[in-house]
Amino acid sequence: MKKIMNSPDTLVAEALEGLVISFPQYLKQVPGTHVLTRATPKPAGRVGLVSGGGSGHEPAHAGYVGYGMLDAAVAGEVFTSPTPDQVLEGIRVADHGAGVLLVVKNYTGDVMNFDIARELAEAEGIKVATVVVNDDVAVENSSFTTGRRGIAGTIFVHKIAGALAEQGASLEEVEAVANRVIAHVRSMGFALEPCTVPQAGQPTFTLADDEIEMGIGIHGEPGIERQKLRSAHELAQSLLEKIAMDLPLKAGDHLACMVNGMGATPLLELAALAREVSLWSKSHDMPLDVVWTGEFMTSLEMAGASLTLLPLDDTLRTLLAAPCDTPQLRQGVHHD
Amino acid sequence: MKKIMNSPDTLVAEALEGLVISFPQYLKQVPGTHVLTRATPKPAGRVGLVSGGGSGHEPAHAGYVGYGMLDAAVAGEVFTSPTPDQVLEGIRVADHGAGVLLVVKNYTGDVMNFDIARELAEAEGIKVATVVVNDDVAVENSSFTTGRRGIAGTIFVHKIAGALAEQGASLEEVEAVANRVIAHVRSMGFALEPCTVPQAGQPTFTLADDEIEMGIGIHGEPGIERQKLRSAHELAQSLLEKIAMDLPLKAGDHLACMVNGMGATPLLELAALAREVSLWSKSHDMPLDVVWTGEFMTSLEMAGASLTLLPLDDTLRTLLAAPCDTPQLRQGVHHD
Amino acid sequence: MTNTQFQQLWVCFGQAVSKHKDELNQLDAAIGDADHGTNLDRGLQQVLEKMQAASPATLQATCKLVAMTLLSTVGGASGALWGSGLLAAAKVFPDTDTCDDKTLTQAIQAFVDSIEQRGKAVVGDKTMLDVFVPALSSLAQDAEPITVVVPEIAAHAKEWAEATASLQAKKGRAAYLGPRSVGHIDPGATSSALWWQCLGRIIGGSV
Amino acid sequence: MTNTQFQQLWVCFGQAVSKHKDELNQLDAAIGDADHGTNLDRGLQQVLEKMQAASPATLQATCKLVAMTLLSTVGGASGALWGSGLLAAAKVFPDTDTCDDKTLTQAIQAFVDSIEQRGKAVVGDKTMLDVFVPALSSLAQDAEPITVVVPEIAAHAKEWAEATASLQAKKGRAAYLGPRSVGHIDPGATSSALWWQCLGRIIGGSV
Ligand SMILES: Nc1ncnc2c1ncn2[C@@H]1O[C@H](COP(=O)(O)OP(=O)(O)O)[C@@H](O)[C@H]1O
Ligand SMILES: Nc1ncnc2c1ncn2[C@@H]1O[C@H](COP(=O)(O)OP(=O)(O)O)[C@@H](O)[C@H]1O
Ligand SMILES: [Mg+2]
Ligand SMILES: [Mg+2]
Ligand SMILES: [Mg+2]
Ligand SMILES: [Mg+2]
Repeated sequence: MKKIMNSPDTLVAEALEGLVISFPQYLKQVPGTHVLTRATPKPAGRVGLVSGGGSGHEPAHAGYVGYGMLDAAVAGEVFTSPTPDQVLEGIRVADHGAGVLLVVKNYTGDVMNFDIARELAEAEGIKVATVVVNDDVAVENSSFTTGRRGIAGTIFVHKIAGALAEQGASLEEVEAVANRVIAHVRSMGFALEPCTVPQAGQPTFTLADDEIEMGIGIHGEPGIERQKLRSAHELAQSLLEKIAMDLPLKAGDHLACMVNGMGATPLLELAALAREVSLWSKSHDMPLDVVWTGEFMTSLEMAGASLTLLPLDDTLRTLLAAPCDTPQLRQGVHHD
Repeated sequence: MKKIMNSPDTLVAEALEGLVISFPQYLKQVPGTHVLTRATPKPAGRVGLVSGGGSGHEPAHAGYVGYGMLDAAVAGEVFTSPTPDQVLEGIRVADHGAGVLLVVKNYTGDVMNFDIARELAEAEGIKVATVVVNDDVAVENSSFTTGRRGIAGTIFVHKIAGALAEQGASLEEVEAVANRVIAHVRSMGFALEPCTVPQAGQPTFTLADDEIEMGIGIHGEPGIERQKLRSAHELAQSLLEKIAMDLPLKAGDHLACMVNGMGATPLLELAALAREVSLWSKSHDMPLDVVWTGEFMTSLEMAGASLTLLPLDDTLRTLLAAPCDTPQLRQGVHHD
Repeated sequence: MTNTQFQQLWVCFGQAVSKHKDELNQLDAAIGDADHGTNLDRGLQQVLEKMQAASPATLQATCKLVAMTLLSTVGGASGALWGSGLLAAAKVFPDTDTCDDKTLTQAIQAFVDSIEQRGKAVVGDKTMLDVFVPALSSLAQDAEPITVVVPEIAAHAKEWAEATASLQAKKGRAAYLGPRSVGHIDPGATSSALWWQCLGRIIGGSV
Repeated sequence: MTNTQFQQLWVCFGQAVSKHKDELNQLDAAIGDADHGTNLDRGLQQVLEKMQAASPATLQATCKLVAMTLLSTVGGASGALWGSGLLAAAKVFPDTDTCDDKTLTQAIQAFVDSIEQRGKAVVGDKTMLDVFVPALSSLAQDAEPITVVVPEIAAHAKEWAEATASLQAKKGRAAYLGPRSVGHIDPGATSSALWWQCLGRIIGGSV
């Protein structure tokens, strides 16, 4: 294992410090915690947004702390859900009197730890609502199982719910719009190469030179199926068909798309993949109103990508386009 | 070789299309060329900035096309300087009557191809100035050799010269400030893992599990020396000492720093490295006014990082902080 | 069980997890995210330190300290489950130095109930419950004293853990693999077996 | 030399580079960026297509077409050097079907001069000049007819290219490696040797 670090045990703590050093205008650390919050807190009376999870998904989630998105991000160890006491710290700092929305990705660990934290916060008199993102169509949805995973689509939830919270909406309204995004956002990803959890030291799986893992999550875990490497065109095709059938989409739907790199995939390749999404959307008569291409929700240095689609109505489109100012996402630059 | 692409021969062209699809509010393609230019051109009478080089360094250079930075980016094949006719197209579209500054990284191919283009543009009556960035302290500077390479420090040149150009300065003034940055900006990088040029199909070198290449460029080439992997602390130390001695820096100097990922290095590790830079600057009494952490100038999916330091005076600090609005860098978001 | 025995249990478990850390990570790598050994080990080392520093004097105090420490240091699914399970158990343990066998069984029952409630898994879902549930039912049903029963359970625990290999995971991270989860032993069941082996040794008197 | 021969030269060179493309890339991988074969091949395939489509009728027209095509398709150091070198040579070639030996030598001289000017390298810097300069001086100094001299040069060209292995690069990308560039053959010198081998075959009449 080769990593730029001092030790696996200190990596997360050092990286959180490093994020604050890199983005001091956006982030500050709640002392003694793994919680990063806004350098300039939101005004009183507005709903706070807290997200988080294991580390190793950077820029998620600290990269989305700032105006128009999150109020606090809670970081666990690499790929390990944060503990309830840390989440509670995040809730406390994000509460400005109007309650706090927890945006949780659907993993057993995250769901349970955030749940315990919510119970603790409610015992302190803080109003808390939770939404659970489960956008990964690779995993079958069934009431007998854990359900779908939450992956890159989570960032659309941050953006849209964050924009509404910034406008002064109530906790119920912010929760409702978050759930509306969750109801419609769908993603699926694949890996060309695995990643190595610093604490484990070994790649999470190994692939032959012509193999990919299809339907991966964001924790280095194997996907639902091992397949042969195919062209960008065919990869886009199979992900998009699966997503479209699941929703289902129909001609005329307006879409937002996220072309998300898993960590080691060059923007050159992500851009080529974005072109395939555009060709697909044209041939299916589904206008692509918004395309986000880059690294939004990574899995350490995994090579691969995920595609996310979100059908847009006017409300969602407006909130998605609203200004935001965070380490990773900035919209609405004012000049001349 | 595993890449998300249709074919090595079409990758660059498809990626350029994909970049325009991903950032339509920023970029448009000059038809029939590998030149991306601003979706909304600069007003007449302002100096234009053109940069470019081989592809594979994304977000460089198209990611910096937009308000406050470049007017056009010219893309060659992967790691291959663009041809003079393409550069000429970039110059033509960037000229708004006040001349064009070419920001060239010091590689024989880039220097010569941009030179030929400049001669062609001048023959058409366009005023052109060229600055050559050579910030890489790994390579010894000597008049008998090619001189130093241009690497990540180039982005500080784009930012600062771009800001001045936006204010309406003359070509001579923009050229002068670019040269002032070049005179003071210094970088050095290392690789933990090589990258694979799509057209070649094989990694550019191989490293044992405890080896790194120290003093790499940005084209997958081996560095100046093979060394053992060391801690983030020691790596930062050796790069910064080399840079500081070269400049030289002294206590009290205010610095801007860029912690640049080579492509496959997670932000988690880059942030840990940024923390080391901060500790170093504190112990040397050199205030770190600006830290940029992320991927600015990559080498496909190479793992590793480079550090760049730029001592700041008031002019450089102000121009570095000026608003910009490009696919990759956005400053000055307006809200509430 | 005495408070000293209960504390010995955690020392033993801490050492066992530390020794099998890589193995637990590898089991988790196959069907999860390769951190189960690291997670538990991180928490248990903290437990040992805090137990030494605070020397809690009663079963309830010890159980609470272990619970809170695991809850705030393990993270992941196992942190939430062990932590909230032990918090529930602490409510059953008396605030004294010793408890009788029935109370111990009730405490373990509370632990398992809480885990079932929090995690919504049942036996056969390929989780730690596939060790804890059969263990608990042996304990509850058997008429013999626990000094006999618990070592017997301990002797079976590894088999129960290994039997998860044939199951398809329904809960937790491994569930995302669907049929691909079959053929791998569940890491949480494996660490749970280590816990029962420790309890067996301590109650059987072999530590 | 006739226009037909000159065009055959580029067909031969295009085929040779295509055949040795991977080898040239590998040489470039060792001390550069692994694209020399790909670069030249991309340009020369275009040259062959355009030459067939346009059938330029004179030496000058052919040379200009080759120059402009390489300049606009090769990129990198070799694109600029071959392109501007051939543009200079085109000014020497007559706008007719044939030229005498002296003119051919002068054209190659103009090519080399232009490359020296554009790239600021000299013999010994481990570049394509380490083949072109000794080749040119043999051509210029030798009293025998070029049908004899050029095949002799062609026979030596590979040696000159291989001799670059012992040099430390002073120009081009390989210079950044400093002493580590020693021990590797220069890719540009190697492709230049292919060019001379083609010229040798064509002028010697073996094509
Ligand atoms: N819903 C659940 N109920 C009971 N046990 C569970 C549940 N989900 C996961 N587990 C247990 O937790 C173990 C994984 O723990 P760990 O790797 O530490 O957490 P994570 O999955 O968050 O990385 C699994 O092997 C399984 O035994
Ligand atoms: N300044 C120079 N003068 C002459 N030849 C040069 C010079 N720089 C590079 N070369 C030649 O160019 C070759 C490299 O070509 P190529 O790989 O196509 O370009 P790049 O180095 O831009 O990738 C080198 O092997 C060398 O022979
Ligand atoms: Mg985990
Ligand atoms: Mg090149
Ligand atoms: Mg795990
Ligand atoms: Mg090359």
